[in-house]
Amino acid sequence: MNYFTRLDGVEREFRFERRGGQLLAHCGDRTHVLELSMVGDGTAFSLLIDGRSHDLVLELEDGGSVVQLRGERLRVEVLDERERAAAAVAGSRAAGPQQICAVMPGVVVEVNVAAGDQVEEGQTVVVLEAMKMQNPLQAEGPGVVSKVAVSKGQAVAGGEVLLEIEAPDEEPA
Amino acid sequence: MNYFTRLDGVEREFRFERRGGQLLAHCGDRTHVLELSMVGDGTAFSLLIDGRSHDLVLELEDGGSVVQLRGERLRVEVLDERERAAAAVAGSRAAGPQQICAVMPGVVVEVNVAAGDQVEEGQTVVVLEAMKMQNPLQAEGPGVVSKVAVSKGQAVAGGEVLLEIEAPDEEPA
Amino acid sequence: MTAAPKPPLFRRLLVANRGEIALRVMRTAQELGIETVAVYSDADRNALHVRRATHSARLGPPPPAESYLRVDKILEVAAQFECDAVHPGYGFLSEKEEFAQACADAEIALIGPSPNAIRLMGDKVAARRVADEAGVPLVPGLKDEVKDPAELAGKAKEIGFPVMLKAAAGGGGKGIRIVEREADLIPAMEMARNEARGAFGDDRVYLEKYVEQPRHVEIQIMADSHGKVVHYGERECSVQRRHQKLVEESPCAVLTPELRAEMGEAACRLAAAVDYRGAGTVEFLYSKGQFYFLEMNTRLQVEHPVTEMCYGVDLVREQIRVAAGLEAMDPPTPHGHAIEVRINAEEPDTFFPSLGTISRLNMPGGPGVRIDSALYRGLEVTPHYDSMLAKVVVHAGDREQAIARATRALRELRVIGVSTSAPVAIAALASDPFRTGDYDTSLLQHQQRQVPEEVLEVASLAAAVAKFRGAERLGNASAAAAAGTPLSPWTMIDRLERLGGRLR
Amino acid sequence: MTAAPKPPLFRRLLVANRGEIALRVMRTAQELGIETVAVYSDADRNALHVRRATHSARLGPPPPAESYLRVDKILEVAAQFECDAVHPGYGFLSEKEEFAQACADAEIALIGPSPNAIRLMGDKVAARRVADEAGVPLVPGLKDEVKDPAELAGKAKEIGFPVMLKAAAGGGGKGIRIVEREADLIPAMEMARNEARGAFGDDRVYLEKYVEQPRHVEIQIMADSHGKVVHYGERECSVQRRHQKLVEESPCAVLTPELRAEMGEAACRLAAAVDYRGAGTVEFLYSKGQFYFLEMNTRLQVEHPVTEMCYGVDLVREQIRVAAGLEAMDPPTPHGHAIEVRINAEEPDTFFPSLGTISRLNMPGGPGVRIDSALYRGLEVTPHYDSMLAKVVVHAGDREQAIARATRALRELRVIGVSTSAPVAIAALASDPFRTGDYDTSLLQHQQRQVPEEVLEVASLAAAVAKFRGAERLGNASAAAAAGTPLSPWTMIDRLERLGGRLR
Repeated sequence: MNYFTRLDGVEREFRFERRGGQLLAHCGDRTHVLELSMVGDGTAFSLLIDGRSHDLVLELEDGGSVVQLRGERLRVEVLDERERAAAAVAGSRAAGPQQICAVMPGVVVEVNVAAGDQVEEGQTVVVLEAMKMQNPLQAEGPGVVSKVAVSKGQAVAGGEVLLEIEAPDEEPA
Repeated sequence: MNYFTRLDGVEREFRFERRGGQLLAHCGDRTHVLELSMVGDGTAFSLLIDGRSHDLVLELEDGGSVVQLRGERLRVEVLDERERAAAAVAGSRAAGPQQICAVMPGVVVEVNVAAGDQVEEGQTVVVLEAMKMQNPLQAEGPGVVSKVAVSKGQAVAGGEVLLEIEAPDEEPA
Repeated sequence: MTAAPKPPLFRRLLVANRGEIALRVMRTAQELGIETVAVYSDADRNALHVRRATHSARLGPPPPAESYLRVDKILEVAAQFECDAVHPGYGFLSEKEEFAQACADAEIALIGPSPNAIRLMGDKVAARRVADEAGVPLVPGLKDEVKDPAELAGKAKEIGFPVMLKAAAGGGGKGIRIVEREADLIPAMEMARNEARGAFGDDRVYLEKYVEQPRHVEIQIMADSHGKVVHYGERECSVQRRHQKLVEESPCAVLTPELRAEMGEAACRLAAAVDYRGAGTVEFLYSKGQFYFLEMNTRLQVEHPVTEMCYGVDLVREQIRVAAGLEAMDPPTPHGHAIEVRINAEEPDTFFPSLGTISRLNMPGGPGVRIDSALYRGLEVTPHYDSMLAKVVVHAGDREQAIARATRALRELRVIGVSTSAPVAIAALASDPFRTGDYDTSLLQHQQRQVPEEVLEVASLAAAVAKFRGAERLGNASAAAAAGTPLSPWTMIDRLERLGGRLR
Repeated sequence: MTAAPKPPLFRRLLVANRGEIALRVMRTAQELGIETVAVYSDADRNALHVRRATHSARLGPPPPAESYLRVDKILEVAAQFECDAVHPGYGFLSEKEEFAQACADAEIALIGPSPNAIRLMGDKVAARRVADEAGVPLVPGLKDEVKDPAELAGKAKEIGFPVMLKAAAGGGGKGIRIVEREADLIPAMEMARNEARGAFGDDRVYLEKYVEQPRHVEIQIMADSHGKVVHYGERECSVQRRHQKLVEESPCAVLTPELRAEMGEAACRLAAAVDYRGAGTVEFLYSKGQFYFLEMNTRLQVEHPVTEMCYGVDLVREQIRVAAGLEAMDPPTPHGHAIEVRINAEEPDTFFPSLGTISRLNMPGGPGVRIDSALYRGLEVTPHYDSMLAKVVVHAGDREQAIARATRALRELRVIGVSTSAPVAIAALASDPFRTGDYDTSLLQHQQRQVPEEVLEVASLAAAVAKFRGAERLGNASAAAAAGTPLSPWTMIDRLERLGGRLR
């Protein structure tokens, strides 16, 4: 069984094997000896890769893990062969509209667009005040505002969708 | 319901009461306002007694708690009224022989007494080697060795009874 | 306790703050034999400052306006516990004239300056006027607030873009906006006013020249009640994101002894001009051999530990001593180099606050490392307060060693449960401008942080092997699991690992 | 990383040790850009030194003889990872001539002295001879081992009781027995020989005068390969229980500048006499203005951080520098006062080792506090190794402040899962002899530690209210619990509190 990971847009393929009491990892034409040990309550691990020591925290999530390593916090998608095949079949373009969400609980202090407005990439569409700071939320790409779910002065929960932006049907010239 | 604690040979009596949203503790003629809050996973507590702040860890055991407070680790016996009454009824002199136990896993390097020997308080009866140190174990009171359960060179587990000493029947003159 | 100790300088000190600074102040109080009283909002019932204090008292619900900003409640607690002194920390009431006045009225010693000094320096327009009179150089700008948009635009053009808009009541980088073009001036002004009104309850905003390639260099001063003012050299605080300091160091890599003396004297002159007492910081913009007065913070700064490490002093102890009427100590000769890194609960790439519960924690240690932290396992990071949770401060023989030490310490840090700013600081310390010392306040804006390739590979491999181990264990354990609801591989791995510990 | 860094002094350093000292060494190596290789026994697979190293390799089962003392395995790992240097830490192989020789044969730089210096100073009988020749004062005693009981008894009477029996291969207080009366001499000798054989594989024991009211004062030296020997003043290590140091400080409260210079020069003379290289410590007994050579430890000491804090230096960095052939730095001027407290897993009243798993941990922090610790949540404290788990080291402007700071720091410490020696240290710091500086190595024997009455009362109340709350919750929840196995009140309180958090 092969395992496929995706991180920062890069896919990697791994195969694991037990041989003579050792756990081996194959990745491309490289083979590594692994030694994995759990520390304490089951989320912290010490992983030795060919003796190279890595101290990491691994939280399991749907479809992968959040790995914390050397100060970085990385969300890694992991699929095994079967899951990947199933995903490929189901995988049409289910890409919905761009959603602007509240990254944390706060109060909307500005809504700069209305439904139907054209927006550019990087344009500030909403300003959210939280933790004493004004946080401008920007469009991640160009499009047309399809829905405005909040208004100025409204308190919102973390993760709440504030507005939606439909991508343009065709690439502008 | 009153609660009786025993610590370092001193018995204390407490009564608790809820009044007007407050938790009160009565102890003798003193009354204290308590505020108890759990920190994290249920063994650490912040206890305010009339606003005086105490940061403690409380591990529950049979018949009481081990309380850790300001660097000290104290075993407190706690009985409620009913338990205390029951204990008083059952409470004959069930005091068995003095037991010399291994305080930790180790190796017996010396047994200085044999069954039938008279020992004095403070006399070293066994020497146990553990953690690179020779630990002399002493009789806690005078008596006669009634049982020697180990011999020199024997490895013992933590808590294992090494020998037993019967107290003299009468107080010596 | 039997060797007769000297009577403490105060009997009981109320610390009108929370988080790491409340703990910081209590530590010195304890060392001085002074009892401490913590105050807390409901969000902080289990906070370390509450648990470590001698006494603790509730103020109210989590919002600061209902708890840490409640002057009446705080003075009520002070009276209840018979406190003879109050330390305001930084933020909250530390620069509120009303609070200083209320303490004076209640005959409780405030560990800080007089209400008048707070008022003069707290109003940025007034502060510039006083500084100007004391011969402290200013950034070209307006000494008065201008509300009329047309007049404002005219003045801005006169000074020349880029210009800055600063809240009169702001501080610590809060309430500042840079305007690059005339077209953005009026909307920016409105946003700055709104923000200032929300944050400080005072919407006055003033205009000044935006100095290019500016460095933020500040002088630590200490003044006693006998008119003596001393300074403890400078701190360089140019590593900022969103106008908030992230990394501070002392000494500043580019300051000459002559400039240091000149700035130190200017800072002392300003303090003397307002009959200052206690610890204060005079912030300057430094650019190409010139320095300009920015503002004076009439309180302890977040970054005071870098000064403490270089001078081997305890500035809170000095604050308490001068508040008790003792003479300010002459600063010892500084040695070595110190760097402070703030650990904020925030996403490293967006700088957005990160909320959550701390599930795991490992703080750095070893030679030359000092930790000032409010973190504990189980702490819930809420949106009510500042995102700064801890400070990692290092000291070493020289700047190069201090950078290496700070980097090493940050690599040891584990804060699990929220994201932190630590990776940003690691990248900043490793950057060419920082290493050479040739940097300014734009350092982090230009920084392209990249996760090292090896980290990406190891994270991928770790995630894959965890899934493999889960499937493997599930296979091995499938017979045993038999009936009942099916377990996910993740549940299985978790349960089985708890039993085993070692996986091979 | 783009600013061209200097090439590191070594490429890859194997740390042949465990626990806090392995971490300590790795920290400096990391700061110097040197990769590290950890070695571990099966008991230490998850230890911090393994997780923090660049590379890690297994040695064998937990007993030291099968892991950390296996010279062959360690050199095999060094070869496998192409290490060009080895740091032995303290204990284990740090003072084994064979190891130093094996490193030399394998052409791997040992961060330590030559095999010859280790041999000369490691044999206490030979060491006394060398010291005598170098004009370093000795305690009256026998320069050679005496095995014949009758001769031993005669010599002991000549010197005068009390006398001491010391293992030739011992150190760090291990393998020492005091004999008060002639009758106890022969049994004590046998016990000392047994212990020495078990601990060091060498049963030679020698006799000397037991100096009354002795203080243990030691000089830190550093020697380079060009014949330069410098010293970093003294450490006072008289707070001992069972002949093991518990609290150390620098400077010594009673040493005059003249005596300090005299002792420092004597220590440097001894080092020069054996062509010493690296860090070393010359231990003296000090009593009433006189000092006597005790032994030389040819390695880094546990208590080296007090020197580092006073001098603002990194002694491991200096060790590595001189091992790489660089000139020993001239020690800077020391300032302030430092105190180290060892945190051992042991029962505070009996000093017996305490075993268990660390379930909770909170280390002290704030100004002037340094933590060197191998502790982590989940650590199992086993009987295989030394009981010392961490060191709390403080620095302050003067001795009085340092005592207050150390006490404050120890009060912040929480190590849950094992008992620790911290309460003993708190009591020692508070004792009259320590506060006045007028103490000797018997301090802890005379110490009557008493748990404060308030602590006993609060513990009792806390235990009682926990039981009350359990019963109360059980009452409230009895309907909900309904069927099923009956829950103990303790289970109930635990479950319910998890949901609630706050109890009122």
